[in-house]
Amino acid sequence: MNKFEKFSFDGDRTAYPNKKADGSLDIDLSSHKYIKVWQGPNHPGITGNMAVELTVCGDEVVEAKTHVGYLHRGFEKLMERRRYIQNCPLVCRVSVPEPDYNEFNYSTCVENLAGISVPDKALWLRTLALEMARLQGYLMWIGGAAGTLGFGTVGQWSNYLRDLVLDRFEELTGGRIYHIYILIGGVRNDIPVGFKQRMLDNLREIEGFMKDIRKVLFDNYVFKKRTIGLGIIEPEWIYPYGIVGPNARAAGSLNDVRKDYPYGKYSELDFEVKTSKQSDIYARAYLRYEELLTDIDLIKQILDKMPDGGEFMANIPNVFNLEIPAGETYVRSECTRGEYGYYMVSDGSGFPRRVNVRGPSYTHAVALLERMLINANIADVAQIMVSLHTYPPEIER
Amino acid sequence: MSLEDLYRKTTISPDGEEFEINPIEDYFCTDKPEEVKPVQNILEKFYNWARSESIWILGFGTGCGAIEMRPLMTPRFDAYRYGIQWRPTPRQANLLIISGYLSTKTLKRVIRVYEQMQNPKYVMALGSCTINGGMYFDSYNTIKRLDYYLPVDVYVAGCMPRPEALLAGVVKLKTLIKTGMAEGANDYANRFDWYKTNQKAVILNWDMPDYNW
Amino acid sequence: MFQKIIEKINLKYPIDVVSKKSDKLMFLTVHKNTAVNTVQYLKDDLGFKHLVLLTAVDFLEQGKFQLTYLLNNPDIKIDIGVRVLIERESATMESAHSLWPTIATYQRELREMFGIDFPDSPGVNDEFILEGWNNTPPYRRDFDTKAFAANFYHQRNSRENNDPSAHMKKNLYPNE
Amino acid sequence: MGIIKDIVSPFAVWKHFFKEPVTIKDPLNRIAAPRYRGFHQNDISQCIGCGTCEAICENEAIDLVAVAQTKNGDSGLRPRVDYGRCCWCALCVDVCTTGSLKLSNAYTWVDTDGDNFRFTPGIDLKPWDSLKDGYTKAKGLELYPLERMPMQHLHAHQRDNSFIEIMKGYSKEEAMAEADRCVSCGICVAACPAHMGIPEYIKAIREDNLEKGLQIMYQTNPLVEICGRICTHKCETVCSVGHRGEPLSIRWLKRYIADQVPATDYYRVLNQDKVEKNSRKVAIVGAGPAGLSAAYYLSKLGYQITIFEKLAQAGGMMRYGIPEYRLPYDQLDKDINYILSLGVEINYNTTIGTNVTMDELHANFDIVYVATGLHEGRSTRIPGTEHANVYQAIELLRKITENKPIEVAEKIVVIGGGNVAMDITRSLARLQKQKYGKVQTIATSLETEDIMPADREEVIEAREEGAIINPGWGPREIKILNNKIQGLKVVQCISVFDENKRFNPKFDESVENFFEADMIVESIGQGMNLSFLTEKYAEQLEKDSRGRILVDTLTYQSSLPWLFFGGDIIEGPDVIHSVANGHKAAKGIDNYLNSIQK
Repeated sequence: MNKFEKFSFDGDRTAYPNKKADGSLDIDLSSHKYIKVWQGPNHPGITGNMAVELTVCGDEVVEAKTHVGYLHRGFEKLMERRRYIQNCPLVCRVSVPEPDYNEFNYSTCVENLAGISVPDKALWLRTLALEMARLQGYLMWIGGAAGTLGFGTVGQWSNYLRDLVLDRFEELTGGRIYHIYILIGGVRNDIPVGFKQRMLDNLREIEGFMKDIRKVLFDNYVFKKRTIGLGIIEPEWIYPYGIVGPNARAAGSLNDVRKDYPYGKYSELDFEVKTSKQSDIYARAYLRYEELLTDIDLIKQILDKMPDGGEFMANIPNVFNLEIPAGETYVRSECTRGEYGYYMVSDGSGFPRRVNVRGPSYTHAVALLERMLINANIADVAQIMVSLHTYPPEIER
Repeated sequence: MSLEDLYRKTTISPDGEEFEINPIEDYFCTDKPEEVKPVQNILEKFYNWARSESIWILGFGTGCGAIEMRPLMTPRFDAYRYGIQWRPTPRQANLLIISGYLSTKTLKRVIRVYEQMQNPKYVMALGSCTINGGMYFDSYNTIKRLDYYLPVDVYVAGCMPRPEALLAGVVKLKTLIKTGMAEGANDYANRFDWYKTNQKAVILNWDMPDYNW
Repeated sequence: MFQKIIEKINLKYPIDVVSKKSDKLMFLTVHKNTAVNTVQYLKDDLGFKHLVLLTAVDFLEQGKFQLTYLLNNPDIKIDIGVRVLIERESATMESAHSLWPTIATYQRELREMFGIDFPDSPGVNDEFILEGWNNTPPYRRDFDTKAFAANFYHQRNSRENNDPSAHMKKNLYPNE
Repeated sequence: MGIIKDIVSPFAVWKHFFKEPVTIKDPLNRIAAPRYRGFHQNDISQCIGCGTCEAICENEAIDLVAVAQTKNGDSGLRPRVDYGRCCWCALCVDVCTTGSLKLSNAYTWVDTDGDNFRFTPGIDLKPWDSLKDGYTKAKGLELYPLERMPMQHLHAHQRDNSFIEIMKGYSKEEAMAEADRCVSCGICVAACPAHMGIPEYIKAIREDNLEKGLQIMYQTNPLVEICGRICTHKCETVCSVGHRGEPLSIRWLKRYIADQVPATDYYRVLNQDKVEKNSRKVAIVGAGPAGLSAAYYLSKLGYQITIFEKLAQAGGMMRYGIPEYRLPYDQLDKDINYILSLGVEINYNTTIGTNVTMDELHANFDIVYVATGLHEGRSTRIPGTEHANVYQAIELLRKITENKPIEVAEKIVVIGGGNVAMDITRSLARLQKQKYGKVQTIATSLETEDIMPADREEVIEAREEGAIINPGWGPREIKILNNKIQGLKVVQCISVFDENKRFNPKFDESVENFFEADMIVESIGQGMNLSFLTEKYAEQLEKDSRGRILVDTLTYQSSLPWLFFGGDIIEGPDVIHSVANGHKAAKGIDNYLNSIQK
């Protein structure tokens, strides 16, 4: 026996790791067959400030463990000691790239519990803000997804395009990233003069670039080679792992909160829920690309159908003294990653008793990712992770 | 890494030889950082000019402010024309941007990252959170003022600062470097014990060497 | 719709309180020892197969934790929140990880943030979000985060507390 | 083929090589959107330091610092912002009661010292102070209701021939809704002469804890039913909500609490049983608001009180000066009877000097507190005022209260623009309506409508009831023909006050007017009658250059240590000042007696 022989591997490495009698993995680090690799928190191939602890055998992952908590600020605790209105600026920080869904869900929770009805115009403006948030969220994602495979150009374009949407956000809401546009009872301002035309100009530019992105990414041999057939989500995982949004729809599901539980003005808009069967990285990416085009169409529809003028804020009681009768509610909306939900319990005081944020990444980035990374190649970890479209801050809040 | 990994232990080499290792001594250099005194002559001015024109930022998004870095490194704002670029590893970077709030869990990683960076190195703090706690002034998990834990050269106000403001921060840092005033790294070396006391006060499971680079 | 579901559950497991919030959302309070069975029944037999969330609410005044299993039936598009009240002292609850693998994450978080134990749940005692935390679990109501932050972290203080009416009294009618 | 296409197609985007770059040429000077929420600006001349910005700030980024002059309606505090806390949510802008605070669209602030990021907008000068663009509150966004909850009241045709109370008071829902509008800033407390705990008792209404509300009110004011109806509500004029909307109905809310707590509960609610009696004796001359207020607070301190009242019932001007439709007698009695029920002895129909002398008072009591008020009507002294059909408003009002017959002519002119003038105008209008079926009363005053001292709603309601209010005229002569009054000749009044804000009216004699009348009522103010003091004491009292008695401004003690003064004699005239100085005198008396008996 060669002295290195006991460290060499069989040709078929899928045999590793062996399982113990009770079904758990038999990973003995001192056997030198396995090595632990940390991907993150400071790593270019990670989606934000989180980490994946990989146990690899050669270049194959045999066990993965997600580590979160690097961005934990204790929102749910902080909300309990702030008045209902004071939480409006706070909640948007829960999910940095798409703050509007937090604002919408939070405000709707309070409105449900307090019995405030929102004016029609405000619903249109909310829908507009939410769709713009989806659009810029997808634009940011597509750049990141291409970037993990080295397609830097797409990232250069998509970040520019996202910036155009942010410019419109800035004009509409007064903020680039944190809009704090949706308040309890409505929104903070009407659309400015000339907004519609500028938005349409931007959408046209985005559509033009989208054609190029299709050519450079989805019709690209390298991209196809690296993504097709990789990172498959089995359709039967959808409910056990709580998979929602594009990740579930690429696996054949038709669940879309906008269609199933219409909120805002989605019931008056015409759109189709995109779905796919392949359920690999390519399918998910392409589905998001299609949804991005749907978003552009939806924004155009919203701008067309939005009434001019009208109240954008309900007559709400004094926010300093706002107290809400005891009760509980759950409000969901469809963000780029899927079902985004807020569960709120009030106890009759001026402060929420409990707010729980259900971010889609909570299940995607922990249980599902840990499952999907098993037997993946270490070079594909970043891609698989990005293809799930996870935002760490909404996991730990 | 966990605490057990730092304990003295016996291991088997690939040759089958058993030997004992003490990770703290064997894997890390335990020397304290030392002050590097600037050379007071024309050469130092040249160095400072060169340093100021090659700001290499560590691509570590510690908080929400990191989201504005992508627009900054892409064509719209194109920070590269200011001599700025992003690097994936602390060994290659000389500017650490703390983009907003720091949870104690991240602070621990940030300290390691900072100590692993090579001199000359600078720290830029973004947003209210690094100045006085910001929105999370009452959070149990985030530090309130960064300058107790790392030497901060430049603060940029905002929540979060726009890419333009971030760029203005870098431009300010460049002037500081050129005038020889960005001496954060030396401050860290001089007041090393003070910084360590503060760091250890908030990081509950200190399971790493005092200084590791 | 809800009436039928309630009748069906009632045949098997007792329900204490029913509070209907809307046509799409209802909350049930069930007993602690039949809670996981009720959830399983809803999941397996009534089509509530999507676990939306599992979370806890601290009712410090009553000395209880309320656990909420929010389940969704994607076919008929209805949500049911199953509420369980458990004692706050040495809080323990049966684990439901055999129903959904992903619930282990929720239980791990509850263990860390509320101190509710779920024996046998995989990795329930591993640190999830916090690191080295040795205080009261932070989401409990009796943990005062502001006081903790003020004592534990360095802050730039020197905030002035001037109440307008007190300040006006001081300046306009100090002796009255 | 697919493979080849997939390899070739990415190269199609090389066309971008020929496109214009999208890079912003000078990002450091890029101007943000007009609505951008950048750094704070504050118009400190508009700001009143109400602190709503501090209260709404969820980050404790705003604190109030004393940088400006404190004056009525302006705390002199100004918000200081800590950019180590701020999150630029602009809720402070949305709730700013005056609209002085805004966010400019400047966004760049780089500094090497973290301690510098704290500044007072408007005081610490910043480069963005002059920027015009930025975030301001949008029209249509209100985080608290600006409109007052209207109160149910009798309409003009329901009330113009009777003395039934006009305002019906708030229901619970209405009071809750009105109390909800309060932003609890506390600016009003200083404006109230009695410094009532206004935000606290409004909070008690919100919490539906009216007994607590009553306790809070009685700490500073024992006449809440009365003040809840006829107070001159100085508080409402400075109410911060009133800067952009309608001020809170603080007076009506006070009335709501008093109305809801039954008189039988007062003794229990106000913890009267906890009072320890002592043997000190105080005589109070005059059972008006000041006397009653002093009596209440002295009896709270355990004193034995004896009140001497000239008229047949207690209440003074509140009973004999204010018409019943504004202040019904049963509500007046509720407050007065409670005070009298605390063991306060009262002698009606007792005139000092006639029934009892000052010497007796001085001999039998430790302290004598004089609050006799202003009950002598002043005359314009124009030709014709000596006619029998020229009356003093205050005498007519007293007769109406006493239910004595008065002559009501068909055409009446009232001279005066204050609240008393409105009271007599509206009372006479009612009597005219009862007697003749129509109203022919004209009220005229020197002051034009914008500076008339009467409350705005009094003027409006008087007009609704058919009276004519025609201000801005100076009376010149009462025309009398055959010993019968024909009317009042007036000339236009140009200004009432001179540059030094002293009363010095100027007239334009060329513009004349003539008001027909059978009866003239003068209501230009009242004077005091202190003849009962007798020369013996009057000579010993120190007086100012205009002959007014000098008292200590805090204790209301005169130069004779056992003699205290209060009520309208000293300041006012209105109920709330009297209540306040009665309270202060009570404290002054207690302090004085404690100091000499030590």
